[in-house]
Amino acid sequence: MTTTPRAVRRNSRPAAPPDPARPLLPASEQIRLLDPAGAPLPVHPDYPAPPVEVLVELYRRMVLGRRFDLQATALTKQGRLAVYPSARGQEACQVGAILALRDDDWVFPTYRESMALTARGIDPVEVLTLLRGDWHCGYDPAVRRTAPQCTPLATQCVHAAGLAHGEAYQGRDTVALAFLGDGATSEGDFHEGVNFAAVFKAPVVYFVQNNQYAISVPLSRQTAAPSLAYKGVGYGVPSEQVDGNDPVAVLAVLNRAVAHARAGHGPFLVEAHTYRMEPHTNADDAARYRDADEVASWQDRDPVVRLETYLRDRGALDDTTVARVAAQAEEYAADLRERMHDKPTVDPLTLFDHVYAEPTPQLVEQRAQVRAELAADQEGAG
Amino acid sequence: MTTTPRAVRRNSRPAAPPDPARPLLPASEQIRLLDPAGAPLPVHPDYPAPPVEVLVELYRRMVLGRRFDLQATALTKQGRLAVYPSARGQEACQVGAILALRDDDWVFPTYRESMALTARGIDPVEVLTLLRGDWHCGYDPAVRRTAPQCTPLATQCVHAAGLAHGEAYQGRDTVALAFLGDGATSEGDFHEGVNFAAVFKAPVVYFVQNNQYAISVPLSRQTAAPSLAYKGVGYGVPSEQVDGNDPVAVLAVLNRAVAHARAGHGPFLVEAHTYRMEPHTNADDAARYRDADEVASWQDRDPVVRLETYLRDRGALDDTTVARVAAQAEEYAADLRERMHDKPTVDPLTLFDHVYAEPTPQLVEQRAQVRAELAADQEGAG
Amino acid sequence: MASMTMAKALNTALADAMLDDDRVVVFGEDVGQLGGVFRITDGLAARFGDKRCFDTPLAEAGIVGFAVGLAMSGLRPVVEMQFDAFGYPAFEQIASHVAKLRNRTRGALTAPIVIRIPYAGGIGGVEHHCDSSEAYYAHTPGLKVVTPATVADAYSLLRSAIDDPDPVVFLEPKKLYFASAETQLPARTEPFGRAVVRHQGTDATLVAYGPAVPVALAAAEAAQAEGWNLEVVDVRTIVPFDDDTIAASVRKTGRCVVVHEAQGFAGVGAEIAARVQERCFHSLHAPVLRVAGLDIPYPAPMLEHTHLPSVDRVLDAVARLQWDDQPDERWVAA
Amino acid sequence: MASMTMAKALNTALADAMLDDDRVVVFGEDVGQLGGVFRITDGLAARFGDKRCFDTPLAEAGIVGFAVGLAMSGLRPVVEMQFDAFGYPAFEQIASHVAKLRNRTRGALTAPIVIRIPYAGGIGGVEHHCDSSEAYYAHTPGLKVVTPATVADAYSLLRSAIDDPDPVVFLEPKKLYFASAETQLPARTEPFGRAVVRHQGTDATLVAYGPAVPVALAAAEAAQAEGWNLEVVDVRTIVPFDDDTIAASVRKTGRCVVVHEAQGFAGVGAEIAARVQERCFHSLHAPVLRVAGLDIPYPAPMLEHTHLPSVDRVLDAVARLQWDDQPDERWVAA
Ligand SMILES: Cc1ncc(C[n+]2csc(CCOP(=O)(O)OP(=O)(O)O)c2C)c(N)n1
Ligand SMILES: Cc1ncc(C[n+]2csc(CCOP(=O)(O)OP(=O)(O)O)c2C)c(N)n1
Ligand SMILES: [Mg+2]
Ligand SMILES: [Mg+2]
Repeated sequence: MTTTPRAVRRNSRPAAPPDPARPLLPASEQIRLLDPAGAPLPVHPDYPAPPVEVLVELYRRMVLGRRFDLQATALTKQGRLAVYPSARGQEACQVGAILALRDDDWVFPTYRESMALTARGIDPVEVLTLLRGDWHCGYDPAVRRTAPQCTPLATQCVHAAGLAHGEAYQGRDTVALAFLGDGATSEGDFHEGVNFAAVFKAPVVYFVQNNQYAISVPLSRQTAAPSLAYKGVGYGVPSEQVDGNDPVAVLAVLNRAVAHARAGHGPFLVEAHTYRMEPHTNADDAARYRDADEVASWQDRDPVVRLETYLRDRGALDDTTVARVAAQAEEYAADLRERMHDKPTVDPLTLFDHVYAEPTPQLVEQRAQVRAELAADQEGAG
Repeated sequence: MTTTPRAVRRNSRPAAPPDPARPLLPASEQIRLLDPAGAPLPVHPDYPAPPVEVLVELYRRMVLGRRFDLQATALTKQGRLAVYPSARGQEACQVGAILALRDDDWVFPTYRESMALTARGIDPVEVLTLLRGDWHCGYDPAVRRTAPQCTPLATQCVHAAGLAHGEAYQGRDTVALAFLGDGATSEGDFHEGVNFAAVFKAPVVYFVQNNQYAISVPLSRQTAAPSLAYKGVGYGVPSEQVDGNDPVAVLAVLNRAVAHARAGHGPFLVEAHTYRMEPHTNADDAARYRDADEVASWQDRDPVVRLETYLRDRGALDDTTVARVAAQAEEYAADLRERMHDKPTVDPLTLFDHVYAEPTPQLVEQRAQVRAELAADQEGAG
Repeated sequence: MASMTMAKALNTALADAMLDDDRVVVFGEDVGQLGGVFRITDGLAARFGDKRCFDTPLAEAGIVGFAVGLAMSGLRPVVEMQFDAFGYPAFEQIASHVAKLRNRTRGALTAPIVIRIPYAGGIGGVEHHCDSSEAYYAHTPGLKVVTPATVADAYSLLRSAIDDPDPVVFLEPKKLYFASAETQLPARTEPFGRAVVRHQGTDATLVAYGPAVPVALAAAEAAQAEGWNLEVVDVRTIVPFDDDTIAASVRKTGRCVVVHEAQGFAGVGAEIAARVQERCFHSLHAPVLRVAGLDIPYPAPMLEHTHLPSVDRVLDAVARLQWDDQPDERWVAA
Repeated sequence: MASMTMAKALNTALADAMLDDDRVVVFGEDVGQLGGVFRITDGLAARFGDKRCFDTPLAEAGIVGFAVGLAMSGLRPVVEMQFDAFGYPAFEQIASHVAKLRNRTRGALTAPIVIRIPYAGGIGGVEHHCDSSEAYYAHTPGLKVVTPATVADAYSLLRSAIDDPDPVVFLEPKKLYFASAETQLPARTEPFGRAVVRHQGTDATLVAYGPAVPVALAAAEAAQAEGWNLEVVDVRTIVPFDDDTIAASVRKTGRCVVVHEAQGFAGVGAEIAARVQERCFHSLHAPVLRVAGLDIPYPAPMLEHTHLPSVDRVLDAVARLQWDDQPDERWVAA
């Protein structure tokens, strides 16, 4: 029915110019520098392996992190924590991210990043304050350059963009790293945050730990994309996907991402394919939505074992060091156990201290009322 | 410092499999079937030109649309409309989208889609109700299968996903087309809407009219992406970019997008590069943010002229038809002028009629009060 | 009659509604295979198929906006916001679309959507998991706002919500999910727009809703020891609001305390107090007082008991109802 | 003294604040080169550079969340939501982050952010452009909520807001933008937390804020003809709220009508009425009445005058303040 004029048929279309998207797209397969058993793969031209002493330190903190995580789960069973979202299995991501940063860089963690926070050197008791329930944030975020653990999903993506832009605006070369999960990428705030960072060329690394589930919801319900890393190009943001259980690759890719951001090239998006070995939190029943086989299959890619194998094979780790690290981890856990033993006391009147810099007259009134109630209670009790 | 074991060096990395993103990415250049002057370009293998009789109808409705748009602007100057956001220059997009759809498909327009609505055959007076200010939506959206014009930017992207999924769920092969602007792509609801559509494989065409500005804000402040069409791949949604002032290409690309959606392959994202010849609305002062040269340069790509040239060159349009269409347009405008002459009367008590199916006791009370006030006013006046 | 939790009653209401009406679809985060983090949708996906009860991508504006679209196609969406503060990302969709669709289109399109929200505190939840967000919705014309306090109401009000031609924000008091009562389902209690006297009394009226109702009832119990005979009214549906039942009670008792968990300032309690004093001015022997959450962000678990209205705090308010006061002399002179 | 519009006063306040404090940055949609759709940021980009006053991508949660991050880096962001209903997409960022950052971190991080919102109606705007959204913010602990009614206050309150260590939702009554008054800048009026008596009177108190203040003043004017001498109090800062000034006025007059544009149900007027009757119970000769917007979505331009509080509606309410009524006999018997 359509008739095409002859002149047209004769012409041929000009060759397309190189696709501007190419440099932004991730590799079509996960970057991997170790095989699942921990044997090294061929050198990757874009991702040189980090120095071995850094990898040993990565190993050390991963072991400590895992021990901390187990301890926190145990504390939950003993009723010392209200709730605990374990990150067991994600040690490479959580610790790798911290090692890719300077101490004066900023971290934007979620509720799941307890291991990242301990790897950052934050007192584990302060890390657990939120989950123990004595206050919302236990550490000093300004001093630790670590935002309070974020619960409203993906909202931190925008904060990271703002912080990074603010730092750059003030002439500082700070990088911000925002952690998020696979589920959180579906939220509008992820979109807005990455886009703001891209438009303002803010030095942010968006680090998606794709642990395959958002509570019970599998990745296939979050996205139809070939992989989450393909979201970057839509913002003009270079992206990469990495085997999140390969500690060497995670650190290598994040090193590049951080360097990119620090050099003023704007944000970088990294997706790490990993797995949450435990339920979403201790309150979750993972048997309802995934089977033991799946969990077991990831056990074979354990990031701690993998790194240990690699370092041993390279002669960078021996029984003595492994034992020393294990002992350190035990000590760390024992200290935590000890210090978490007693329920902390919190003065109810502090509820009024930080709503505003100065309490409003209404809060002054309410404070007086609560004070009177407490006094009456004590009298009643006394 | 990094030492790489020998074994590794010897291996070479396996060849990467074909990139799964490839089929989702847009062409790196806008699809164009006519050159700026209206001469046909070589046939495009993926985008056959629509039948010529459809193109003549496209031309007719574009001429009517433009005349309507001019009339609406004139009505604003005369104070008959509170405000009018002109779409002059975007006729190919607005009318092309409608011609790509069946009457029983659903359209999700924004405030700027007046020409699309008239092209859909909706009474122009009803199209202008929102802007005249007698009610929020003048037409019957259920009958016209056209959502009320959406002002909160990008929110309609999610509605379209839901509607399309609901139709498919009920066994109907309806397609939903959601209009949005370049600015709206920055909103979280765009992200969430496209993602929902992708995950549920809902038959939606997201049609971005990238007219280069969101009010005063140029595209460079909305995105750092090579083009907005690159957002699709991050959702697993195939995408295309098209010259939005090439009516033949717009219709060809949208035809493919609609066919894709109708065939059950899920959503499709189309970005049309176009230009808003007028200020954002009559209340805007575009001289504050763009210069006359820029506007003039787009004048040369006028979609109506371009299509007319093409159709004349093909012998599908002659002076008689052109004159007949022009006369139709004048008649259309005159009728609109006439019917918009009188200020409509709206009964204030209708304010209470549609808040709920049945008014709450509180509304019944307030209604009685207003009724009493109106009676008192009349008495006072009488 | 069997003992049943509110959670089970809600779950049964959803199942019964799905059975009765093909158009009902249930979706949200984790509501499918997991059955919801509170198990309110437990078994629905298995029973009705994963097309009628399904998980969505993790995006609340998406969930609510998707419901708007589904409603436009003729379905009856029931969606879950996983926790109160996670309804906030959907606020624009709720306030600008769900609430207004009928009005914008003069009834041509409607949004018979139920937005279920586990809300309020008392369960030791971490921040953002314990907000009482009812006032945001109650202040938004076009929404109905409902919150059950009993097991039977949980069932019946949810059925009514799903049947309702208008959007309903259905607020489920988390701390009552696992409270149980002897209940025979399908129970049908009073319709929307009717408050219910849960405890008869003569001396003062306690007006409460949702999680505050058990507190008010406990206070009424405790007050008996102090010689006060308190009436307790359960509001049930904040919108539409039942002025008659509440005003009748206050006219009878002459005194009123409103109790809710949400921070007091500009809360629903303010509306109730304002309405009561408007309607019962000459019957009031004392100002209408409010016992509400403090005007602070919801506290960490270890401090929530200080924040929440307690029996003691309610009794303190009752004690302040000017039992001995003389009226203003200007009154007497008038 | 020169005649000056509120728009100009706000613009000058921004410029002066930027001049005084390097940390102040201004951003939002169209606030840069265009100077904002209401021209409140006119000239700032040219004067202070497009790094200090700039346009962002079109995303309100993004704008507010970006401000949170900038504040964490030590800056003082002043952002604009282009219209009231377009603040809703940012609701989660506002309620869960801006309002709570200080409290969550025990003051280690703060959010001294000003969120400017042109709000309310009366300008013939289409839907979603005329909402009175103050109650949503006022109900959220951690936010301050301010709305000027005079040109001098516009300047002074905005300066105070920018200087304030806490987040301020700064609501600018659109319909007053181009109202002008003789004003000498830099004017400094009363600080946050102080209501101001704008018209002295003895018979009844009208409490109003923002766009309702001129209505209340006009009503006071008109009332004189009917022999009523009305006092008008301008609330100015809804949070923190000035109980003392308002209670003092009502204790003096014995009668009170609260006036605002927002829909009445669970609005700020309810809070004011509840507070006034709590504090002034024995001084009140009549219930506190409210004149508010109807409980409907904001109407289309041609019907907005029916919705909005008018002088007549205020006078009707004043007339209903039971000037002749006898008190309840139980009162007299007490
Ligand atoms: C805005 C918002 N919606 C819902 C929730 C409830 N919620 C907490 S964690 C979670 C799943 C998150 O999944 P993902 O982003 O993949 O992170 P992961 O827990 O797997 O680390 C959900 C739905 C929330 N915290 N915030
Ligand atoms: C959520 C929201 N924020 C802000 C606005 C105000 N506003 C109306 S149109 C507009 C620009 C939209 O630009 P674009 O999406 O490119 O569409 P165009 O007007 O160019 O067709 C803005 C900011 C709005 N309507 N909704
Ligand atoms: Mg996950
Ligand atoms: Mg545009």
